[in-house]
Amino acid sequence: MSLLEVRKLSKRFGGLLAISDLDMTVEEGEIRGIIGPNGAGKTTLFNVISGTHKPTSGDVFLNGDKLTGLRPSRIAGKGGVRTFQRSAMFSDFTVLENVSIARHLHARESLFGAIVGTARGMEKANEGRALEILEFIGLTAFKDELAPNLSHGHQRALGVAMALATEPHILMLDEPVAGMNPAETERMTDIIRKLRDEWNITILLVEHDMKTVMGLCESITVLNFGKKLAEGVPAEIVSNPEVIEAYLGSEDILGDDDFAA
Amino acid sequence: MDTVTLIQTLLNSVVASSIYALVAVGLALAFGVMKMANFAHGEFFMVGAYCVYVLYALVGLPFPLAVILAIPIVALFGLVAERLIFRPTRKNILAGFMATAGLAFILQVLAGQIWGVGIAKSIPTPYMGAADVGDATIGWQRLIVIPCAFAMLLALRFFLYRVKLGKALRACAQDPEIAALQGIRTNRMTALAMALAGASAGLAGALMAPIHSVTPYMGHGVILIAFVVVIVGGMASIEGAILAAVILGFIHTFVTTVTDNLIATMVGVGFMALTLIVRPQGLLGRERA
Amino acid sequence: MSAPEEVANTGLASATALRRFAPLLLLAAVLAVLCVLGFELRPYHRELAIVFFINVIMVTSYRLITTTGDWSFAHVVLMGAGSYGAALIAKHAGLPFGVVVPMAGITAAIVGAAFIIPLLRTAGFGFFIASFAMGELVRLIWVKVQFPFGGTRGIINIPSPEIVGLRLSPPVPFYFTCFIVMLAAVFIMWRLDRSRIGNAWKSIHSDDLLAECVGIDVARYRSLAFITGAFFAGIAGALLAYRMGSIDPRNFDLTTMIYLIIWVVVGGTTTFWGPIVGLVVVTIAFEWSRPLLEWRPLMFGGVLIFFLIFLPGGLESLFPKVGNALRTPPGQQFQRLRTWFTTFASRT
Amino acid sequence: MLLELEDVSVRYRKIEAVKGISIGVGEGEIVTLIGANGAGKSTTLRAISGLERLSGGEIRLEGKRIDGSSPERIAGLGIAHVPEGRRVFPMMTVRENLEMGAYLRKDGDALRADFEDVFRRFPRLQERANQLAGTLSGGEQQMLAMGRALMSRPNVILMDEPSLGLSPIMCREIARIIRALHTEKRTIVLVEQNARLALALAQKGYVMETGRIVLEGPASDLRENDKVQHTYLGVA
Repeated sequence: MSLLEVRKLSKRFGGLLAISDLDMTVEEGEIRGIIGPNGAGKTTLFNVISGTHKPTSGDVFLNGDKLTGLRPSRIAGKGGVRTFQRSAMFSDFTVLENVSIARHLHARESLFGAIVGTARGMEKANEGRALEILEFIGLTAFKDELAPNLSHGHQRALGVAMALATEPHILMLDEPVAGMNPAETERMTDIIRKLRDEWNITILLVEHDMKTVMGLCESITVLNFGKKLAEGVPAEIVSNPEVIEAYLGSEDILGDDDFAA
Repeated sequence: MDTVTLIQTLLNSVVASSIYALVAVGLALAFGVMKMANFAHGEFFMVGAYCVYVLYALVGLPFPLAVILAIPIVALFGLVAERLIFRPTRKNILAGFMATAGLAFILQVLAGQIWGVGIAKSIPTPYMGAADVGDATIGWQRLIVIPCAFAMLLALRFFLYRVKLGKALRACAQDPEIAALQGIRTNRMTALAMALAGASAGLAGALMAPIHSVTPYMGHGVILIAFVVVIVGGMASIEGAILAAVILGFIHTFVTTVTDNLIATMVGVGFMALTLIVRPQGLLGRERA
Repeated sequence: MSAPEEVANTGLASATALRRFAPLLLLAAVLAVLCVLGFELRPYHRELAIVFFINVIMVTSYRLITTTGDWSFAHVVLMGAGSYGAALIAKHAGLPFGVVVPMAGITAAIVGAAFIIPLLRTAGFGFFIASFAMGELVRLIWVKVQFPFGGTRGIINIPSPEIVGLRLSPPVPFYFTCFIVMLAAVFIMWRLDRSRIGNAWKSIHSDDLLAECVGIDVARYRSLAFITGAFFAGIAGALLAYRMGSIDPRNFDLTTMIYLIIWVVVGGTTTFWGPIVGLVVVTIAFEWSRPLLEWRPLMFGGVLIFFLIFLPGGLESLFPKVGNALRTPPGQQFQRLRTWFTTFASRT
Repeated sequence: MLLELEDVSVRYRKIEAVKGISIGVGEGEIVTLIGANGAGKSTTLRAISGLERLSGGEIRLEGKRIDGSSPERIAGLGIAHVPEGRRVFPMMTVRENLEMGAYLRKDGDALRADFEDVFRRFPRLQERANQLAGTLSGGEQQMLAMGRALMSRPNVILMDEPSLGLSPIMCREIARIIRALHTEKRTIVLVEQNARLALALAQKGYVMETGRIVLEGPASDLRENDKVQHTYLGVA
């Protein structure tokens, strides 16, 4: 059984069919990239899988459990967690507190417990785990910094740390290296690789930076107009004429007769 | 319900719907443009009523002239509210909204201090007598509300759909950034929206002055109904507000006839709660993407 | 280590200790003063203090709801639900004070739970006005229904509070009763604010989509905040019912709600203590303005507008500024004042 | 140069989206900005039309500085912006959308001629003149957004990703229209992801990468350049 299975998925916004009849599977332990030109439906696919949007038709399964129609918090509880394109964080809190809040699923507290303060031991263990995650991501030095004071690269890393805090089976990264400088990009790709190798987390990522995608992913799904255009290992994708056309556009578009410039 | 009561109630429903529509349309318009929500909208209604009290009952101008003058006067209040409250708080609509609760307080106190808090102002009925509709009768004073409200709503519609400035206002409500790219000055449009909101609420108040009792606190009941109408209609939708005004106007009048006013208001609020559960975006509101 | 250095170090240590314990000392001092005042105050001022305690519960519970980003306009009506609950239970069931007060809280929580079902569909501005309409609905029921709510006349002859045969109704015992209930309520809400649940609420305010995606059930936690806030508003309502001996729907009208908002806006909602500071300041100003009775709503309406436009963070946002000012030399302060003034002048 | 950007920087809170770029656009020229997503192309266009404030540099139109003016003022100076994702006014008819494009104009007769001109260019729009813009297809909305820009009789047209999300047939149609505009000596700044299309249409091109211009030159040179392909697909 595949870890993630997308069956006949469609999502319509008004007149626009953002995803149409998409089938896709992701195996346990993969690093899968999703690419495609702007407006191809990549982010919509993420939104539907993670529960932020409801699909118009079709289903999503994680470990055989149906995710369709569940809210993101429930899907996170089942092990499917996403990050955001923008830097998303709880801005009134420190870095450590952000990760600690994201441990919600594993450190729930009852109303009574909160008032009486019975959860001290659990909080300790929880904070220990949060610190481990920060160490792994390389943010330990900033743990007491307010999250909005971090640099862009560190804020994006914090986003990944918060997703990890939920202990996911599959981590969906929405443009993890967007807006990063080369050094930051390098660090982030290392982290992603280690997540799979050492933490056994399956990775699904949408990314525009082709160098990163080609270097990091073992398999790639190309979307265009909400449909699957191609799927395969990076070498196949790069040499696929349809993909090149989708990306660079075709000169044929202009028609030979009026193409004179 | 016998036929006479039925006709009577139907006519009253149309009167109520007209007033609701006048009050709610301005609220929806201002909310559509730059998300301005005015808690003092009921007090604008009150100011409109006081305009008629002063100009007609005290100064002695003819009633139609007093009503017509109330429109620009209250529109001016809208302009001032936009400039002094909504523009400085544009980044936070909730702050602007709460600040207008303060404005409501201020207008109430001013009205009370100038014209007295105690008893309601009685305004001599300008149009005595009643019209016979079948076997039912309805006072002229109520009946004239209908054409006046219709005229105002039609004028508003004409302005929004036929006049360039009105179209620009709609453009601004749909996408302020793109409207600015066409050279439309958004600051002017927000001022215009608030002026129109004031104008329609002022007219409603002016028309109701001889029917309603004129007190500094008469805005309270109005704002509740206006909010219910706007939520049911879909917040920023003018058409939605008018549709909801008609629905709630009929519900209110019929329930009032069968039971009483308070229960009718409760049914109205209950209808709002139901709408929120079944269709959170309101009758004609657009779904958030 | 040379002697002067050592002295400097211990000086530093005691300074940090002072900073750490200063708030506690301040709190202890305030509580001690309030205890003494319970015996020493003149009757009028003691009554005022009792109302103040009730209002402290109100602002703190209101702030608890706003930590999720939801500004409710029904909080005073929920307090009323507590008052009516307490009055009816005390009058008809004849239960003692110690049972009635929590039951009043539960009554308000149940009404709050009914409110939150449609309100969850709304956010921000929609939440505000929908909650206003829901609150008015309940208030109209009180106005309308003669039995058991007594219509516009409300409920009169509420039995005086008693606990294990001890009469709490005389001014001094009642002062301390309210004082203790307030302390307990504020303490519980303070613990909640500091807990993981409180953090979940604040995270929803900060970014509800992110909160949902890291596993926080946003609808559930918004409901929890609203219902918990309602519970404490109900407790405050019970105290109010006992203090007044009779209640009617006008006690819980729009004006009262706007005053609650003024307290909270003046104080600010970012910190736990902000709303209480706002309440203290506005209460004092309110008393001073007694000679200008009829102009009062106008003044406070103006205060509300002023704060929302010029000091949207409330008085609490000045605390760090005051702290900084005390630490910076006067020359720099003057400089800062000048830049502040020029930016202020250019903004208006 | 009709439109000049000199050392322009734009900053969103922490990130510098555009880092000191200089661009020159001559009269009657099509100049294209190409590059991967997030390279700062759209931000550059938004800066020109006043939707973003500059954190450094200058923008000049006919030698006069326009940076720091409001979008309304800049629209009045003759810069029309066809925004990314079309962004037509969805609840207004096609005709009303076009009227909004001509909002600042007061010349009635010429205006009527321009309506006809737009309808001649885009016959599909004439067929749907009284339809709500929100109900149009993506390609039709793109035409409407272009028509709306033309209605202001602009000196410079900024086009942000006109081929985005359009089918190949539609892309071809849009390309044909841009080409026609060029023969009429219109000045266009074209932002495109579809690099081949853009370079086929333009005379001059700038390749952007993370806020900087990494390549510039005549479009014909860029078309032959391996590095352009490299920037897009990451092929070594």
